[in-house]
Amino acid sequence: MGNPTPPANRRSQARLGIKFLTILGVATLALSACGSGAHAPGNAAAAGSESSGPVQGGTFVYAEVTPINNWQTQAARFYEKSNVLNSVLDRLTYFDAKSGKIVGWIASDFKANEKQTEFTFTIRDGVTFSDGTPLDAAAVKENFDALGLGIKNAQVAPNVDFSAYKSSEVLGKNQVKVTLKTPDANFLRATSSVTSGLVSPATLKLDNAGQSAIANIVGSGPFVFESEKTDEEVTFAKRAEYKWAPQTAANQGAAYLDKLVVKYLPEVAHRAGAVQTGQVDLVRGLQPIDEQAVAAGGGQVLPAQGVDLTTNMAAVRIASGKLADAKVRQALQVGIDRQSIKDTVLSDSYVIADSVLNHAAPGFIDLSADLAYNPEKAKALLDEAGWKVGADGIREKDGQKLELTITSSNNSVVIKPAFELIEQQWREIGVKLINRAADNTFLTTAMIDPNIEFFGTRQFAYGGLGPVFGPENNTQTLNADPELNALFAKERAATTDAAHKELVAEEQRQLVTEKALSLVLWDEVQVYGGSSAAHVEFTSGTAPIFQGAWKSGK
Amino acid sequence: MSIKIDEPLLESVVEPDSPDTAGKTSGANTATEPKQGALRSPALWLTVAPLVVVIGWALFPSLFSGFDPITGVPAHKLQEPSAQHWFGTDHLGRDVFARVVHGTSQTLLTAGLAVLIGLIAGTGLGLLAATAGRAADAVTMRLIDVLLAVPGFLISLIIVTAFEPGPVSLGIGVGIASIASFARVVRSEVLRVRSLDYVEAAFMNGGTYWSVVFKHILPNSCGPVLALLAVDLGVAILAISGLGFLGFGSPPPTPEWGLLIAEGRQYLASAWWLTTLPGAVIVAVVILLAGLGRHLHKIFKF
Amino acid sequence: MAAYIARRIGQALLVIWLAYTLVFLAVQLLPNDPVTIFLSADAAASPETIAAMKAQYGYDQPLLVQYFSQLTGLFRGDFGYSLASGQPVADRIGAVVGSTLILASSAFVTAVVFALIVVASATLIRITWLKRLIINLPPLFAAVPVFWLGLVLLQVLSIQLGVMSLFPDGSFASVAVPVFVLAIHVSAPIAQVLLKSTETVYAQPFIDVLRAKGASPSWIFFRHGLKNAAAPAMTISGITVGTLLAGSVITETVFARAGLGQVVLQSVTAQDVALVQGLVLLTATAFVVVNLVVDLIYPLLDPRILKSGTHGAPRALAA
Amino acid sequence: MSNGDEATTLLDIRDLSVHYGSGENTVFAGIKLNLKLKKGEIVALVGESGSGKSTLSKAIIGLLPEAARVSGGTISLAGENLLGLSQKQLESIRGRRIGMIPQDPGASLDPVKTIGSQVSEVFRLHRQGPKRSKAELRSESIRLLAMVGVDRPEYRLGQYPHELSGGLKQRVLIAIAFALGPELLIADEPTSALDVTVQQTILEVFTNLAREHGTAVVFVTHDLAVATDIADRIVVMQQGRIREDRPVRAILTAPEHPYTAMLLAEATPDGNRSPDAKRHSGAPAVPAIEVQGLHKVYGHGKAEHRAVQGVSFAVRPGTTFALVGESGSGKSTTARMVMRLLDPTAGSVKIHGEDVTNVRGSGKRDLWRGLQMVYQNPDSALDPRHTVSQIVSEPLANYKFGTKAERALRVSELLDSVNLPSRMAGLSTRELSGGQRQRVAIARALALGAKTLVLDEALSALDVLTQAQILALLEDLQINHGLSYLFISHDLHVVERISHDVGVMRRGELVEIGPTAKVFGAPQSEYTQLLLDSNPGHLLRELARA
Repeated sequence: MGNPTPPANRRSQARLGIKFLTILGVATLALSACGSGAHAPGNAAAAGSESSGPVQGGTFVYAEVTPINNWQTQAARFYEKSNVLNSVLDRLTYFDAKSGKIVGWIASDFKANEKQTEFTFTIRDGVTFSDGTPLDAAAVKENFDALGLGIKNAQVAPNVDFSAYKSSEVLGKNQVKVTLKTPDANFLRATSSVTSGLVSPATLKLDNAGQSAIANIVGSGPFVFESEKTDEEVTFAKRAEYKWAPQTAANQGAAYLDKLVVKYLPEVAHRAGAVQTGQVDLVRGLQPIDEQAVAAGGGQVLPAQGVDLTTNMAAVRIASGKLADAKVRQALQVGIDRQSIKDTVLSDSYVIADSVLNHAAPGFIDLSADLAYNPEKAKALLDEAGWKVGADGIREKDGQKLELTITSSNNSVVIKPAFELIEQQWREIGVKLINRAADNTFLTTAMIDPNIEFFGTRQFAYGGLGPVFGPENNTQTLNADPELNALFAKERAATTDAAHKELVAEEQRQLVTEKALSLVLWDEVQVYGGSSAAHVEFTSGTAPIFQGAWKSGK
Repeated sequence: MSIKIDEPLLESVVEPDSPDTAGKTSGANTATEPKQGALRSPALWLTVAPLVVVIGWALFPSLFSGFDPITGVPAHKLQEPSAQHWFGTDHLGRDVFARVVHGTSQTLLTAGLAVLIGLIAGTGLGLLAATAGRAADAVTMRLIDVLLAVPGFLISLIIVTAFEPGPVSLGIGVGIASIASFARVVRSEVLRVRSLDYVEAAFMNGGTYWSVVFKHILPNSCGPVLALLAVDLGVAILAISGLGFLGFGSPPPTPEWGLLIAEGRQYLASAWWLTTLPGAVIVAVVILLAGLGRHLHKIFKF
Repeated sequence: MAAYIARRIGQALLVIWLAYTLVFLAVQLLPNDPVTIFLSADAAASPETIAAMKAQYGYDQPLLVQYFSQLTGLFRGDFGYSLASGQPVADRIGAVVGSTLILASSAFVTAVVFALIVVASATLIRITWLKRLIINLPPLFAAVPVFWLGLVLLQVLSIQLGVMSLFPDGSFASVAVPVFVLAIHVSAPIAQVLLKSTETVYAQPFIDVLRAKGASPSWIFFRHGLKNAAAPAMTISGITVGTLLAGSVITETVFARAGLGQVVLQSVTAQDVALVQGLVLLTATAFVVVNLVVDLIYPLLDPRILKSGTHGAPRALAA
Repeated sequence: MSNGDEATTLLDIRDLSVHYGSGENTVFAGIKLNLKLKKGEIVALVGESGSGKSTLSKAIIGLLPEAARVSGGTISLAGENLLGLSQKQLESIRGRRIGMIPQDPGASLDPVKTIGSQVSEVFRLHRQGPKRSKAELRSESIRLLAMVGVDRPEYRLGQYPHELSGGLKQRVLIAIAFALGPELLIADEPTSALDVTVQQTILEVFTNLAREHGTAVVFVTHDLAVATDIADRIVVMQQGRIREDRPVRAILTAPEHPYTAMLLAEATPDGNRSPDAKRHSGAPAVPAIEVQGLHKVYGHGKAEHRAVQGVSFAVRPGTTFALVGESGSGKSTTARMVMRLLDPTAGSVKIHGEDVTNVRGSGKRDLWRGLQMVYQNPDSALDPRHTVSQIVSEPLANYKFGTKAERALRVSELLDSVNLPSRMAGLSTRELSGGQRQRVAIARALALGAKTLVLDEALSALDVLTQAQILALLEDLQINHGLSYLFISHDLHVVERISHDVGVMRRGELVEIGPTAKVFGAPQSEYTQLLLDSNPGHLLRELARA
C-alpha cells in the first residue's frame, strides 16, 4: 500500500509510543530474543563483525516511509516521527530494558514519594539547548507545565501521559518537584518517552503552527535541525558539544556522523533497491520478499526487535455481538495457521508469537500448545457456540453471518498480506473476514469503533499488560471484558516481583486462551535495510540510534 | 479523471455561410457505405472479439480458469508464469490469471456503475442544457463547470472515504467525475440534432416534446455518446486502479483489476508478473474500448 | 469585449463559489469531524477536551454558521486551519504548491509538445503503417496507468541502471522522469482531440485550395492546419487542469515528491476538512483562471469567435 | 473536333481510369477518359453528381482523395506526364501552371488568416526571382484584388474571410488562381454556391480573365445552361464515362447521346410549359394562404435586422405561388412565418380563411394537419434512423390515426401516390436516392391529408433530371388532390415551369407580384429584370427562340 497517510499512523503508533517510548542502545538484548537465520541477525548487525572502532564523520541517509508534517513534539506518537525526534530531543529519564529500570539522562537523579504523587528530579549541569538556552530546572518546569496543562495559546492539548499532573515547582538551583493529582506509578516512565522530549522554552512560546515546524523544534539532543524540503527531506547536523547521553549509552559524546538526512520512500518495492544501490544507508519497512535480495546484494537486513512491545495481534472487540462468546474467539485463535503465515508472508526475521508478550519480555509464558493450528477444533467450537455453516459456507446464527472486520494501520508491511492469509484460513472454518488492514482511511474511524471486531496492532508494554489493556487507555479491545480489569488493576498494584510475574502470566493466559481477546500472531519486529557501510543500532522500541551510528569506509 | 476525446469541434460552432444551394444531395447509396463498411471492417472484429472474450470472463469465469481466485496454495507462492500458471502466482500462492478472470465481473460492474452514473446524470444534464431554454442552459453549464473545476479525483476520494470502499462507492465516486464529459457531449450532440430539419418536421407532424426527444433527438445523438461510453469505461477502470494505488480500493481478497496491479506493484522488484501481466490486460482492454469507441462513432455517424 | 470579459469573470467567481459550497456539503458526508479524528490519537482525550477544541475551531457551530463564517474568512484571506499538520491551510498548501506547479506546468508543456509531435507526424508521414502506429500512440498513452509507468521507470532507471535517484534530488533525471510520466498521461487527450480536429480541418475545402496553390504538406500543416485545429485542443487543454492534479497526486506519490498530491491524500485520509476545502478552492480557482485565459486566447486563434460571440461562442466551444 | 494541332495542345489526357476501394468494393469513378485542351480553350465538364466530372478535374491537378487510385492512363501538360512527377515537382506546378477555383467559396479560404496573407501566399510559395519585400507583395495583392473587381482592395487585405460575402470570397479565390498567370485553370462548380446575380458577375470576371490571359479552363458544372454560356466545348459525362465531347453549338443543335438530349431538354426554356395562370380563377375561392403586411425584425437597436418587410400575397387554392429571390431576400423567413414556425413581428397569416397568426400549442398542431412543409434537403429532413414506413406513418401515429393495419394501408397508399414502390416501406432512408427521399418527405407531408404545402427550396438539392421528375410529381399531385403550393425557390427556370403566380423578393420586400407569364414575360421591376438577365442559358434561350 502506498502509505502517505500519517494522521492515521499517528493513531496506531500513538498506541505504540503512547506510554514509554524509550531509547535502548542495547543490541545484545535483541539478539538473544531473535531466532534469526540466514542473514545478519540482531539489532546491531554490523557492529559485531567489525573489529575496528567507529569512524568519525559522514552523512547518513535514512529513509522513512512517509513524510511528517506536524512535528509538534507532544504528538510524537508514531514511528516516522519518533524515529527522527529520538535524535533531536533528550528526556529526563531513560528506560533501560536490560535492567527493566529507569535510569538517569537529563535528570541525573530522581525520586518519588511513597504514594507516587510527588516526583523530584535533579537536573544535570551544563546541558544546553541548541539555541544556547540552558536546560535548567526552570526550563524543565516550563516543559512540565506544557506537558501537563497543555499550551492554550498554541492549541496544544495536555499530553495524555500526564493526565494526573497538577503542578511543578523549582527547588533550589537544579531541582524540580512535580505534584500529581492522583498517584501514578507510570509517571516516571512517561518522562522517558519521546513525547515528553524536552524542548527549549522558546519553542514552547510558539503558536501551534510554529511548534509544528521541524525548524522550530529546539532540543538538546545529539542532532540539530539544519534544513528542510517540505514533504521531501529533513537534514540534521550533529551537535559537536553533545556530552549528555543516557547513562547506559555506549557513546557518551557527540554523534560520530556529521549529518543525518531523513528522506521518504513510500513505495515498498523501492526500499530494497534504495539500499542495494547505495542511495540510502538505512531504510525502514523492508518487506520479507526483498530481504534476500538485500542480503544477496551485500546489504544488511536489520530486524529491530520490538522488545518493548507486545506481539502483533488482532485485539478483539465484541460490541457487534458476533464475538461475544469466548468459544468463538477461541475457535478463531486456533483457526490461525501461524507457521503458514511465517512461511508464506513473513521471513526468518520474524518469530511466531507464543503469547501476547514477546519471547524476550520479562514474564513471557509459552502458550504455544494452546496456539497450535487446529481447524477441526475451531469448527467444533463454532458449532458449540451455535454458529452453523450457511449455504455460502459462511456460518450463521440468528440470521447473522459470521462476518468480521479487521482494521489496522499500514505501518507494518506484512500486516495486510498476513490477514489476507488469515482470511483464507478462516474461510475454511466458515468465518468471513473483511480485511481492511493497512487501510489508514478506514482506521481513522474504525479504531475507536467497538463494532469493528478486530484491531490489528502491537503496543508498548513495559512490565505488565495492565497499562495496555486496562480501562484507561484500552484502544485495543475497548474494554471488551470488564471482568479482566480487576486483574489488570491488581497486576499494576503488585508489590513483589514474584506476585507480579504470576499476575502477568495470568493476564497472558486470560487474554490468549481463556478469554481469547488477543489473537496473537508474531513478535513485533521492524525490519530495516542497511547498506554494507552502515553501522547502526536500535532501541528496544525499534528506533535507530543515530547518536551511536557510523559509516565505515567513509 | 481523464478527459474524453469526443469534444465537439470547431465546425459545430462557427456556422459556414449557407447559401441556398449548399450541399447537393449525392446520388444513390453513397451514404450507406460508411456504416456497412465499418461493420464489415476486420479492424472492428479484431476489436470486438477480445472484448467478447473479456465479457465471457465476466459471465463464466470458471470456464476460463480452473484455479480458485481467492484461495491460494501458500506453498506455491510467487511462482513465475508457466504453462500451469499463465500469469504466475501471487504472494499467497493464488493463480494470477484466475484472479484476473474472476476479477472481470467486479471490475466491469464497478466501472460500469461509474459509467452508468455518468451516462444517466450526464445525459439528463446535457439534454436539459440543450433543450430547456437559455436559463436552464446557463445554470447547467455552470454546474458542469463546477464538476470540472473540482477534480473528479478529489470527489472520488471523498466519496470513497465517506462510505465503505467497494464497488458501489468507487463506482459512484468515479461516476460523478465522468458526469461532466457526458453532459458536454450530450449537450453538443443534442444541439446539433435539434437544429436538423427532421426534428422540426417531427413537431409539425404532431410530435410532443418528449416524443421528439425520445424518438428522434436521443437516438440520433447516441453515436458520440456510445463512443464516449466505451472510452469512459476504460477511463473508469484506470481511475479505479489509481484509487487502488493510493490505498482507496476495495478490500482484499477482491480480485479487482485495478487493485491487482496496484497491489502487485509492491512486488515489482521481485515478482514482475504480479503487476505487469494484469497491467497488460488492463492496457489492452482500455485500448480496445477506445478502439470500440472510435468504431461506434463511425458506425453511428451519418 | 470588456463586457464579455466581465461576464466571464463573473461566471468564474460563481463557479468557484459553487465548487466551494458543493465540497463544503460533500465533506459533511465524511464519517467524523476532524477534531474527533485528530484527538482520537489520544485515547484518553476527554470529551471536554474534544468539545473545547471543537469550540476553538468552530466545529461545534450549526452548519450554516460554520459555512458563513468560513466563507467570510475567505475574504479576509483566512483559509482555516489544518488540524492534522498543525498549520494554517494557506501555509500548508503554500509550502508545496510551487513544487506541484512546476511539475504540472512542465508536464503540461511537454504534453502539448508530445501532442504536436504525434499530430504532426500523423498528418505528414506518408508511410501508412507508421502513420497508423503513431495515431494509436495516444490511446496507448491513455491506457497505461500513471503509477505503473512511474514505478517501472523508477525500478529500471534508478534501481537497475542507477541513472537516476529514487528521491527528488534536483538532478535533471529526477525532474524529467516525473514530468515525462505525467506528460504522457496528459498528452493523450490533447493529442486525441488535436488529431480529430485536424482531421475535421483537413476535410474542409480550403485545404484543397492550399494544395492547389502548390503548398507542401508541411506548409499546410504548420501554417494553416494547426492554427485552425488548435481551438478544440485549447479547450481540452484547459480542462486538463483536473487531470493534471489527479496525475500529480499519483506522480508525486510514486516519485516521493513534495506537492499538492501529498496534501490531497493527507487531507482526505485525515478528513482534514479545512484543508480539503482549501484545496478545492485552489484547484477550482486554477481551473477557472486557466479556462478564462483559454477563452481569451480563442479570438486570437480564430477571428470568427468575436464576431459570432454575442452569446458566448467560446462557451459553446467549451461545451 | 477536339483533335487540335499538337503544337497548341496544352492538356492531353489519355485513357485515364480512376477507382476507389479494392476487390469487390472497387468503384470506378473514371473509365478510359480521353480529353484534349488547346491553349486558351474553355471546356465545360457537364454531368450529374457521381458522373465522374469532379474526379477527372481533380485528377488533372493531382488532388484526388487519398482513397482514389489512378489505374491507368496519362495526363500530359504541355507534353509532360503529370502522373509521373514527384510530390515536389507537382507542388511547383500547382498554383503556378495549373490553378484551381473551388466550388464553395465559403469554406475555401483559411478562416483564421487574413485575405492579404492568403493572396500573397501564392507568391511566397512560388518564389520567382529575388525575394519580394512585404510592400511589393502588398501592392501586388492589391493589384490582383482590383483586377477581379474587389472594392476597397487595401482594406480587404486586413479582413478575414468571414467578413466577406460569398461573391467577394470567390473573387479573392479567382485572384489567387490567376496570380501567377497559369496555363490551365480547373474551375470546379465555381458558382454553384452563389446567387444567380452574383454568379453572373463572377462568371464574367472569370471568363474575361481567362480570355485575356489565354488560360485554358476546365470548367466543371452540373448546370448545362451555365456551361453553354461560357464554354467553347462541352464534355458530357455520365457514370464515369465521357458521353459526348463537342463544341457548344454542335451539342446544342444536335445532341448525339440520349443522355445529353435529356439534359438539354430539361435545361431548355419552354414558355408553353408554364401553367395556365387562369386555370381556377373562375370561382372566387378563399385563398389557401393569405399573408397580409408580414414583418419580421430580428434584434433591436443597432443590431436590428429587418428580414421581412410588409409582405402580402395570397395563394389561390389549387395553384402554385412561387416566392423567388436570392439568399437573404427573406423568402424562407416568410415561409417559416406562414408555417408558424416563426412569430411574425407584424402582419397576419390566414390559412383557408382562418387567421392563424396567433395560434399556439395545440392550435399549431391543428394547423399542421392541413398545412405541411417540404424541406430543401431530404437528407436532414428525414430521421436517418427510421424506415420509410416509420417516417410516413409518424404523423398518423402522432394523431392517432386508425389502427396499425389501417396505418400500414395508408402508408402504402401514400407511397403509391408519390410513385414509390411499396416494397420500399421497410427500407432505411439511407438506402434511397435523393429523389426518392424527397418523395418520402412529400408522402409524409400528405399523410394527414394536408391540402396546402410549403415547399422550401424543395428541388434545389436535387440533380436536374430528378428535379424534373419531382416537378412532374408535384404537378400530378396538385391536379389529382387539388393541392395548393407555396413554392420557395431561387431557381427561375423551375419557378417559371411550376408556378401560376410568382412574387419576387429582395431584401425582405416583395418587389413584384403577378401571374408567372406576365412577370417573366414583361417584368415591371428592375430587379426582376436583373434576375432574368442573370439567369444563365442565354445561348439556350437564343436557340429556343430561333
